[in-house]
Amino acid sequence: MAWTWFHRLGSPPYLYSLAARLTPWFAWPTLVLILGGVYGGLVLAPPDYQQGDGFRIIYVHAPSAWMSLMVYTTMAVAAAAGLIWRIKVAHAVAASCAPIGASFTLCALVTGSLWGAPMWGTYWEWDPRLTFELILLFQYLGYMALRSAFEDLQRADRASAMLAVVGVVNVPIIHYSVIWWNSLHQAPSVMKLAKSDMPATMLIPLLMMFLGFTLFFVTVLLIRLRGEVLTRERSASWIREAVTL
Amino acid sequence: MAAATLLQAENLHLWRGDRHVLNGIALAVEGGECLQLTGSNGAGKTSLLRTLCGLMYPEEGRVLWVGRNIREDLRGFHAELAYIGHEPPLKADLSPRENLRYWIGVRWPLASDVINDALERVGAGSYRDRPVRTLSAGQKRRVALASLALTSVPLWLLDEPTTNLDKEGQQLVGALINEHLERGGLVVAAIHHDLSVRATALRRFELTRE
Amino acid sequence: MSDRIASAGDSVAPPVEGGPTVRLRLRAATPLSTALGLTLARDLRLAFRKRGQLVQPLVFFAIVTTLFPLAISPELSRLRDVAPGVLWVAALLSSQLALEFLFRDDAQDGTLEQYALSGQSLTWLLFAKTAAHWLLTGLPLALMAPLAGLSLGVPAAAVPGIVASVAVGSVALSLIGSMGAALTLGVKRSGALLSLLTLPLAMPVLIFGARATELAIKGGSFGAPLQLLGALAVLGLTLAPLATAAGVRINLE
Amino acid sequence: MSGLAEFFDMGGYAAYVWPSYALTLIVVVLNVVWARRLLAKSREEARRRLAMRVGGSES
Repeated sequence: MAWTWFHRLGSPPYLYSLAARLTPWFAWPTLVLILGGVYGGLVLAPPDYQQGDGFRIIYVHAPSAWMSLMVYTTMAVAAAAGLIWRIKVAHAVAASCAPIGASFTLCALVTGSLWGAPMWGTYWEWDPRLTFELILLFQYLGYMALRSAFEDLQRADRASAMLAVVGVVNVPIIHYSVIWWNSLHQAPSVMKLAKSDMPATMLIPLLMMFLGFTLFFVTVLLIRLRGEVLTRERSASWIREAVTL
Repeated sequence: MAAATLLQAENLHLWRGDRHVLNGIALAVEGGECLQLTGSNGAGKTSLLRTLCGLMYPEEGRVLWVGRNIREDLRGFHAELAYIGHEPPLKADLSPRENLRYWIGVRWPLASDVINDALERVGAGSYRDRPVRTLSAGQKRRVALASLALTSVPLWLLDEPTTNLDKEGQQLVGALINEHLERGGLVVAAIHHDLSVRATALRRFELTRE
Repeated sequence: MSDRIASAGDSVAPPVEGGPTVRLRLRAATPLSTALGLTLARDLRLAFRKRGQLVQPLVFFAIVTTLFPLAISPELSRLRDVAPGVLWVAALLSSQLALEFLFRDDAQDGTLEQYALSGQSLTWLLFAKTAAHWLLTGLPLALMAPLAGLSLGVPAAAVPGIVASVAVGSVALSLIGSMGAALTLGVKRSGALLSLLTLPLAMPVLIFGARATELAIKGGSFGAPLQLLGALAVLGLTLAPLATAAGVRINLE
Repeated sequence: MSGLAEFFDMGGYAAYVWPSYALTLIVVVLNVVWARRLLAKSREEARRRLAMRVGGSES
């Protein structure tokens, strides 16, 4: 247990100031990558031979879908660490992740339906990818609802952490059962553009967007983390120093 | 090697929200001793008891049983203690005998006559088959005490064991504890007024409110 | 030399060097199987003492299934198409009813923490309680589902398929529900919250269960979805009790 | 159609592409604003807790 004792002692005040210093180092690259990606995706990339310019929605839909999954996994790993080694900071990370993940899951859901709408003729189609995003959104909402149901922050941390761990186990199960369910009733609608056969001018902006969104997640996480760490911290002397920072 | 103290707490820190409930608590209890926790309401008596029995996790500090951190073998530690909280842990729809059979029976095999003797011992024999719902608070407390007569664990952790008991009931609690101490057991009890326990075995620990 | 005061097997506690001899004769602990039997017996006995509450999930199931003919149409042929979905959604919601109080009553009267402090494995004891919940809600629902199915125009030949799928599916539902009940233990009005937490976890069960029932109604072989349902039940059997015990410990703090 | 108008038309998919990008921009901006406001709120709370604590015994 020595490692966690040292880690817990050193981390909140150190982490607070570290997060404050690191934020700009992530914010600026995020801005550059996203602006570059959007410009590349909207202007440089050639239209798709099937979907024409409609395919450009992929530059916001795919990274959002990636965020919804990546953030949930990050949240579950932080939650597990918080439960196993009882590290308050890990719970602070998990608490910070949820709203970010939920917002991008919603974004993936709407952009996905907007992308499919021209093909389907309607805005909502029980397509396996959209159904998966919808259920993932419910799991985020469940996590945030459980977290807000407790007055005592420590119990909220530990109960929601348990739910996050259980939820992440459910994600692959949902993924495959939704595909299995969808294959029963319709031929799978091909929405995915195989990334391999995309020309460079199409692919590079997409990769920039993926990286840009990931760095955006870290940027917002660092901002939220400072607040979460502050609310969990007890020693007055350290708070005074942090508050004047 | 000096005799390992049976129950020891070192530098316990615990917060409830913003309240620093346990602020650097340290104590040690030897076999044959009864430690009385005193302090006003909300001073943390219940929190300390629940931390000592491993239900609550201190944010700092540790609890040692026979020199070993209770976290190392929490279940083994639990097998050696009995904890009775503020409310007697009884199901309202079951009778005292059924309650004890399902409560203590889960821990050790119990013959039904052993249960009857224990209930007789604490003066609960006359209502041993009535649903606990119909009993008074004092009668429920006696049924809970019967559980102590049924266990033979070294450590008792009791949260105000004499509440709702008349004079005679309080004597009964004192007698049960004295017997336990003679067998080398130890007791930590949160109380409002002194237990009728052998003075030599009695020790006090005052918890102050922040 | 770990100087333990007593272990299950010792009859007399080893004397602590220099300290008073702890002459407490520690009896051997109850074997786990007996402890589980006692826990199961206690919950069943308690449930039969409050028979009124026992019937609630079943009556709810019956009412919900009668809503659909009123809402959709009296024509049996149309009802037969939606029958699998109706049966499973009704079964899912009915099994949720009793969940909120699976641990709450024991938490409030202090018996739950006695389980946590019993020295027996809390995971196994809570598993016994969840098994009691299944016996009291899951199984009866499985036996009642064919009745509701017949009222929705389902052919009699489908009865065994319906009973099998709901029985296996409800095992997974009870286990998923026990996790939700444990996590929301510390929350006052947790009914809706409990459903919000458990339904996303129960969706795969609904997918495979409804499919199995659908195939049973069509007279085809419903083996494949039933096996997938069984796989979910086994996954629940292995993982859920651990999460439930952790959830209870968190809320007992 | 002039280059600009043609660009905005998005090959006839304007009604799908632009709302998608607009929504994504909103989500991005919302996340930043929400995070910064939460940080300010917890710093404010910390100051209040500090003021209360300084009144009481220094822990």
